[in-house]
Amino acid sequence: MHITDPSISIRNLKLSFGAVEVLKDLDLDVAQGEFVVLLGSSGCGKSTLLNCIAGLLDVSDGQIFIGGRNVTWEEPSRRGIGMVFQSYALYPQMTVEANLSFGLKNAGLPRDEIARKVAEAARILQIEPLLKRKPAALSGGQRQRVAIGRALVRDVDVFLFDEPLSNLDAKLRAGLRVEIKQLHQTLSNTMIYVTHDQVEAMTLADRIAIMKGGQVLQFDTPHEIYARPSCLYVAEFIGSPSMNFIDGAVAEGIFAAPVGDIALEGYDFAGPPGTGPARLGIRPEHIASGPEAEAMPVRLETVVELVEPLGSDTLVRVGVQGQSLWVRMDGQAVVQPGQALQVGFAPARAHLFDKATEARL
Amino acid sequence: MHITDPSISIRNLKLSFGAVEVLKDLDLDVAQGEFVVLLGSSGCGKSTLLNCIAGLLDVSDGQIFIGGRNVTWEEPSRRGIGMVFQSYALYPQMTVEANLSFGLKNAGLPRDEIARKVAEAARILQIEPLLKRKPAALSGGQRQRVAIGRALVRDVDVFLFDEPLSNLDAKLRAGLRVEIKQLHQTLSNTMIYVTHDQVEAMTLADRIAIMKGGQVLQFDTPHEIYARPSCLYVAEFIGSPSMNFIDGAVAEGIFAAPVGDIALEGYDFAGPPGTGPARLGIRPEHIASGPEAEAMPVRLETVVELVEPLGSDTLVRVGVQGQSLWVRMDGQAVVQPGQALQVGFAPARAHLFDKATEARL
Amino acid sequence: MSEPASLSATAAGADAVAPALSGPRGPRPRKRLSRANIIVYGTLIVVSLYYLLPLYVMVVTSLKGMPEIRLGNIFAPPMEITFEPWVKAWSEACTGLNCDGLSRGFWNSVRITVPSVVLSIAIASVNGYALANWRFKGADVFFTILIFGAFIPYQVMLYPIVILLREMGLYGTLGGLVIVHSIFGMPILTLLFRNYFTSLPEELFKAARVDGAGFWGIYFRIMLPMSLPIFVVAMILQVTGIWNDFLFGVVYTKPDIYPMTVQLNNIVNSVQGVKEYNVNMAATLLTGLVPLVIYFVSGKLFVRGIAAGAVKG
Amino acid sequence: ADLEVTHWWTSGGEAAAVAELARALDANPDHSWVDGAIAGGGGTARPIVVSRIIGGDPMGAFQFNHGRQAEELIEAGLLRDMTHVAEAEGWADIVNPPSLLEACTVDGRIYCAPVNIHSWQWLWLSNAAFEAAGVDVPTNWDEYTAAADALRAADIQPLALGAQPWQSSGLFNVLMATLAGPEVLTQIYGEGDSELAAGEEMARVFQAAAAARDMARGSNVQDWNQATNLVITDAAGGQIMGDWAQGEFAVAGETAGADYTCLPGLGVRDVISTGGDAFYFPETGDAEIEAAQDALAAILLAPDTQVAFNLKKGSLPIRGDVDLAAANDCMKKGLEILAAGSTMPDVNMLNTEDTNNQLNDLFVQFFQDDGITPEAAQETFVSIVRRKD
Amino acid sequence: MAHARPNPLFRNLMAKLAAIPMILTAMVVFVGGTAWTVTYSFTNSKLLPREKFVGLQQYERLWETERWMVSIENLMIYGICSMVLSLLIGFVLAALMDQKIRFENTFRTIILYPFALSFIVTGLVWQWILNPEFGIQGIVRGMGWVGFTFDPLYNAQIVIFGILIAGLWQGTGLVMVLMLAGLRGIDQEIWKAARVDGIPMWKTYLFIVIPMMRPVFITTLVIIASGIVKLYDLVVAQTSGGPGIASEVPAKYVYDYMFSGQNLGQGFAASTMMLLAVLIVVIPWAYLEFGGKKRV
Ligand SMILES: Nc1ncnc2c1ncn2[C@@H]1O[C@H](COP(=O)(O)OP(=O)(O)OP(=O)(O)O)[C@@H](O)[C@H]1O
Ligand SMILES: Nc1ncnc2c1ncn2[C@@H]1O[C@H](COP(=O)(O)OP(=O)(O)OP(=O)(O)O)[C@@H](O)[C@H]1O
Ligand SMILES: [Mg+2]
Ligand SMILES: [Mg+2]
Repeated sequence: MHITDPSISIRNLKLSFGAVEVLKDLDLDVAQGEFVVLLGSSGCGKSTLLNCIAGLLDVSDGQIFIGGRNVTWEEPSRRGIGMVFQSYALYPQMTVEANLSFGLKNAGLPRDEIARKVAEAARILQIEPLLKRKPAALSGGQRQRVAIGRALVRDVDVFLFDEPLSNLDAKLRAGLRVEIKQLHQTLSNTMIYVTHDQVEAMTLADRIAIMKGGQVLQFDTPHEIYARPSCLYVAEFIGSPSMNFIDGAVAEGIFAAPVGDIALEGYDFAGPPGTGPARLGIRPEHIASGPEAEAMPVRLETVVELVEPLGSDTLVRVGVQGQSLWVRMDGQAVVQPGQALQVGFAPARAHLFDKATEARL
Repeated sequence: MHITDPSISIRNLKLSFGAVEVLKDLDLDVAQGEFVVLLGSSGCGKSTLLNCIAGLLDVSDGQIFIGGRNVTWEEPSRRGIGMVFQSYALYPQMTVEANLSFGLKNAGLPRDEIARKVAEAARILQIEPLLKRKPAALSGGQRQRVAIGRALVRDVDVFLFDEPLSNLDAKLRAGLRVEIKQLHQTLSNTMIYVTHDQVEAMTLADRIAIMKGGQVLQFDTPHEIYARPSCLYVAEFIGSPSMNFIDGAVAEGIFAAPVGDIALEGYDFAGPPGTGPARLGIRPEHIASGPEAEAMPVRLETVVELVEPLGSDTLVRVGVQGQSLWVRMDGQAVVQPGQALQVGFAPARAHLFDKATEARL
Repeated sequence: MSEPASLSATAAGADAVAPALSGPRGPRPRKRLSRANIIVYGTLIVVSLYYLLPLYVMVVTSLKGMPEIRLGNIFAPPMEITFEPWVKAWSEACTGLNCDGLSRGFWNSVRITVPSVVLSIAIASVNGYALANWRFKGADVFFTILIFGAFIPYQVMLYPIVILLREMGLYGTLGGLVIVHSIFGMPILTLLFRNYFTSLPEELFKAARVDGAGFWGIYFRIMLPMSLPIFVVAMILQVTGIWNDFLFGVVYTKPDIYPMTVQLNNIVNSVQGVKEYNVNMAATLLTGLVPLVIYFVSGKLFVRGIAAGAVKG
Repeated sequence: ADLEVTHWWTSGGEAAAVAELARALDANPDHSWVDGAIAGGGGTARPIVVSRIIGGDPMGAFQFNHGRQAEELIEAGLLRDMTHVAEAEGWADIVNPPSLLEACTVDGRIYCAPVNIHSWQWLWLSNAAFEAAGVDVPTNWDEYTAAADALRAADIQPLALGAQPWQSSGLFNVLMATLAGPEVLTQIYGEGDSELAAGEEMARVFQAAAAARDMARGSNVQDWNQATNLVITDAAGGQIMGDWAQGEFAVAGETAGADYTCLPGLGVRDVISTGGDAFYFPETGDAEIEAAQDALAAILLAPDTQVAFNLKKGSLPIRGDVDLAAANDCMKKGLEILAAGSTMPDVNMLNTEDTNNQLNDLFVQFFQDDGITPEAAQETFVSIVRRKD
Repeated sequence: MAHARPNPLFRNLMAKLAAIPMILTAMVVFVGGTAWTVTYSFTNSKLLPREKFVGLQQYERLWETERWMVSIENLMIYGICSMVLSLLIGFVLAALMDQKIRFENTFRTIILYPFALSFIVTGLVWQWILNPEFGIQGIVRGMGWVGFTFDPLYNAQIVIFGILIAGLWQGTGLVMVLMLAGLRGIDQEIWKAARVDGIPMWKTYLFIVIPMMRPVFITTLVIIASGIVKLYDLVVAQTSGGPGIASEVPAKYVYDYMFSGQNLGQGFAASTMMLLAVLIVVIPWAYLEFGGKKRV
């Protein structure tokens, strides 16, 4: 992917804590106005990367550019970034207004300009009535909004978010997620957003960077990541409930597995179709059941093992030849454990990975 | 629902911390072998109720029966309960084995019986290889299993779980959820399970008690709670994304709202259909769009406001007459903000609530 | 395959080299002697000198002979090192008729300190545990009174306690003194233990109750093994306090169990003509040796314990 | 039996003297002396003694200044009546002056054994210091004050004075007893005569005290014997101190007359007070200890003990019938005055410790702080006298 | 019946039994001893406590006594200076220690070790260092600056500061450790937020971190204040209250009048005044600790 005017460029970034290499030769280019989500399991280095961009950690090697300027050694406050933290990190003894204006005062801005910017940010975030309160008197969502406001007043090009919603409950999270999305549409500055939460990642991101062990495994649009995971890890990581996998071997357009041979008609190979041990992945929502299964190119006769009705959907675990598969069914579906069930899927919707390299075939 | 042989009966339970009444005249009957989930937003008194049942808090008034025995003033260890905590609460200085056998030793069981029970529990939970380790050397999921084991060895009738999975990551949570379900099927003892997480509640529970402000609002099967929420709060609380509401008034089988009159054909009124201000609720997954909408009794012409592609599904917010509705669409759906979209739903799938009392109509 | 609503307007094409970007790379060069470092280390070194000065004076003086001391400069290193003052302080210095120096008091101090430290920590830790985990009615009132007790000058309590001990038949015994030390150690120690136990997760306590452990079971099996840092803090505070105590040691005991500090007082205050500063300093150092050694050995745990016990927020 | 004896005699001369007492008791194979010395003076030792007695675990014997210090313990019945020993030993006949025994007597019963006579009214002068200053050794207070400037000029501290409060009030009381006369002191302290205290005569004493203050300025010592040491080492011209200072000169190997000069009554008038130390014996209810107490009480007044003890301590014996041929010049002067009957009661016999304490506070402040005028000090003095009981 | 609500007195009986030593100490020793002291402050007890009540006479005398006034003044000066300075120095040292410095352990041990020594020892050493002849003044004069004067222990105007020097030497180490522990408890993200906001280090400490450390400051203040009220040994060892009565403190007044002065009543009256002052400190503390729970 070629970006002509990257807002943030990271080149060969390395960072070690003592002997532990946390970021390994990492490259990343983020376009102007793009919303990038860093997604990965705990400890993969997401926060570390964000802190490096913010200048809160000194890199071991590599370069960081923001807005075309090399800021590798720049002070955090002079990088043109604003940051929002998981624990909000509001200054507890100051009012909301003081929290918002403290940084500006330090920058020596004139009083009326500070007032104007604070008022503007408060308006955007709809926290005007809260300006005189202290953080302790705010709810979690309101605190998070103030934390965003603190970045907002500083008129920066780049916003960095480190799991800003993970301390909130589900309801609030959903609401704020939409607000952040709209904020991005309003401001259209670059945003880098760290999260654990797939739903957040999928809904917010222009592009998602899936990280593992200090490296970026795949950096692509949400749709691509969902539809064409570049490796086994990403495939398994994305989607809930997660992808079903069947071990087998691929040869001449046929995937041979204990459940039977599956013809890979319509499968879009990433390269020339090879041969050898492979894993086939298929998402629960892409497995049809009952009458619909009839229409599918691949069909399996299975037995229902477990039923998890979620209301809106029903998750069903079915067994076939010692292999368990999760199937997502409609919320009104009526199935009982023990009952026989025909399921089917289209190979076009499946994913094939090399067993050894774990790369997409 | 009438239970002839309740495993747990709670009668007029009241509990106050100083002036704050946390539990208000609460009644609950749990059948033998039932899996009950307490669900509610933060601070509604779920943990408090669980602690009262366990005997870890002294009630202000009321009675608690476990297995027909009045245990209101019994010691926690003599109530025939086992408890699993959110933070695992493993004794950090003891090995897993010692953690499991601590309660048995306190009860003065002979050595070989303790060994037998510990081995049995370890087998069920598949933690045999971990017995000699200390909790610090375990992963989160393993710790949680040990915590469950601690309740398991004590051969109790009632298991109490206080958000046992909320410290784990999504992947692990899904796995352990299934294990707990299977454990319940194996042991078939009574379980009371506190959670925030709707998916857990829906999949695990035989019955869910929705709590708010120290009271139980609805206590019913997951399906009933999803399909026939007894009040506005429950309707809004259950389901993600949550139910859409349209304000209006009901009169003679017609719901009059700004978006137009909706004939309530097929709607199953809870009582005699009244008249007056009401809210109509409809879940995003029950709103059809595009061609399917044609077939629906109620149809609306809307404009797409926001699109949230989740991969497996796509959430779309549509606007009609100043009213916003969330619609769940297929993951492959192609919609753009600004595009016109016809949506529709069946009144049979809708929910009506009195505007003032918030009760289901 | 259908494209979802694509918002990434600028995303296009495959990997390519970004426009030439230049500037510094790699780790920020560290100036070994930055101005900030000079200030930090400079201040710390100056402060350390101030704190070490008295120790230096004590050590140096204790190694000088009296003639050299009379010459004047207390900061000058000894021209001729002599250990005689140490020997004298330890075993020869006289008080009244007894000329056996500090040695007589050393074992008494040990005999007083060990049980006093053990008992006072035992009581205070149980108090803190009861206050933190078994809150009962009135507990806060007793605790407030206890804290009030921390402020009472010891002298004020001297007579009431004499009467109390007499009534208990413990006056003049080792046991009586141990109780007195436990009483006066209780306020601050209880505060520390209470704060510490409050900071431990309450769920552990609940789990143990469900497991059928009683008050003592939980205390010994669950709480104690988790509380090493705060016990170290308590031990250091108590050893220091009790070892250095003079007033209680002399008022509530008899000559045969007088602690070392009484001897120290006698040596320091028995002026025979001129003050023998070198002997005084040696005696002082000898007396302070036990707490000092404990400090040097367990200083790290001390900070950790303080962090866990004194400071909750 | 073992007899624990508490005292605060820990300086060189004092310790040597108390050793004589211990030796005398230990000579009796039945009894032995267990030393319970507490350094730091009466202020440190007295609460310990009182606590031990109230606590019900008293020592066998303890030393107080006799006077009013033990009054209450006697009234409370905590101290043992030693009349039987006194009668057996015939103390009434031998104790001289008899006022010493009277101080031990309450309601006709005798509760303590006086061991020595201490007098406060001495001026100790360093011969070498005056030589260095080029003046003759003074023979009275006026000459001494006149020589102050010369001493200063020779870089010699004119008057040595320790910072402990009792030294300051002692100095003042000596000035009062010698310059105004013993009758004035007895009248003011004994009768609480506040008019006299406010009078012209006392004003002169305060002026003299101010002069002494000037002479004492610059002596940065704490303990009395450190001050004495300044005289011994000729760093100071003189010191007003009780006869116990004698012990320090003796330990330092100095000879009266040759190395130092002593002026009883400051050379103004030959009068000495007859305070002193006495041993008290708490009730223990233990027959063996009582036997030891009886033995000690008898030994304390025995002629041999009196000689040995007082020579070391530098004090005068409480009986006139012992031979003090070994005594030095100073002691002999004291003995003569004593024989002549020019004695006055000690301040401790007239004042309670409470009053003494207040006097201490007043005079330590006066002598250390030039800012306090003699008039202001006298005013406070009068109020203390008025309040005394 | 067994179902009836049991007597609340017997709930958690073992906890109550185990707290008996504490309850006894609190009620018998602290409350009882205090009540005893207050009661006898209205008597004219001399050497032994006696029930001869004289009303407020002891108090009248107390407040007429110059030494008492001096003592109070000294304690105020010492107390305020000691609190302010030890918090200031302790905090600054802790902040320096918190800069991820090398040899932190060594520095910390050096600053903390005086706390292991008794006040008697501290007093003695500093008495000596501050001695005009042998100590600092003597050394500086010996080096040629003849006019140099630094004799706090012999100058009535500043003697209390001479004691303060020693008191701080001994006490700041503990304050530093407490502050350090508090600093380590501050959320790291606050620091990061301040850096991103471009707030200079000193402002971050002053306006953000210090206000956040309120609980630590309160605990520290309780510990410092309880030490200040009891100030006695240090004065005795260093100056014995001199020169004159310039460095007297209330605890010493109490001690001297009770024991040397053999006027228990007077000593008790002085104690009562001190206890009253302590109550003024403890009650707000108890309020903050137990009353002000509503903070998040
Ligand atoms: N100061 C540090 N010293 C040593 N190792 C560290 C430090 N900070 C982080 N690490 C290690 O670096 C790795 C990456 O940490 P990081 O906080 O970036 O993870 P993360 O992806 O943000 O995880 P999470 O989702 O849990 O926040 C982890 O293995 C962590 O243990
Ligand atoms: N010890 C206590 N003292 C005073 N109030 C308390 C105490 N414990 C809980 N509460 C209050 O009681 C209410 C119920 O608390 P509880 O812990 O039962 O909530 P919950 O439903 O478990 O919430 P969560 O989902 O956050 O765990 C809350 O408002 C809480 O503030
Ligand atoms: Mg992170
Ligand atoms: Mg809870």
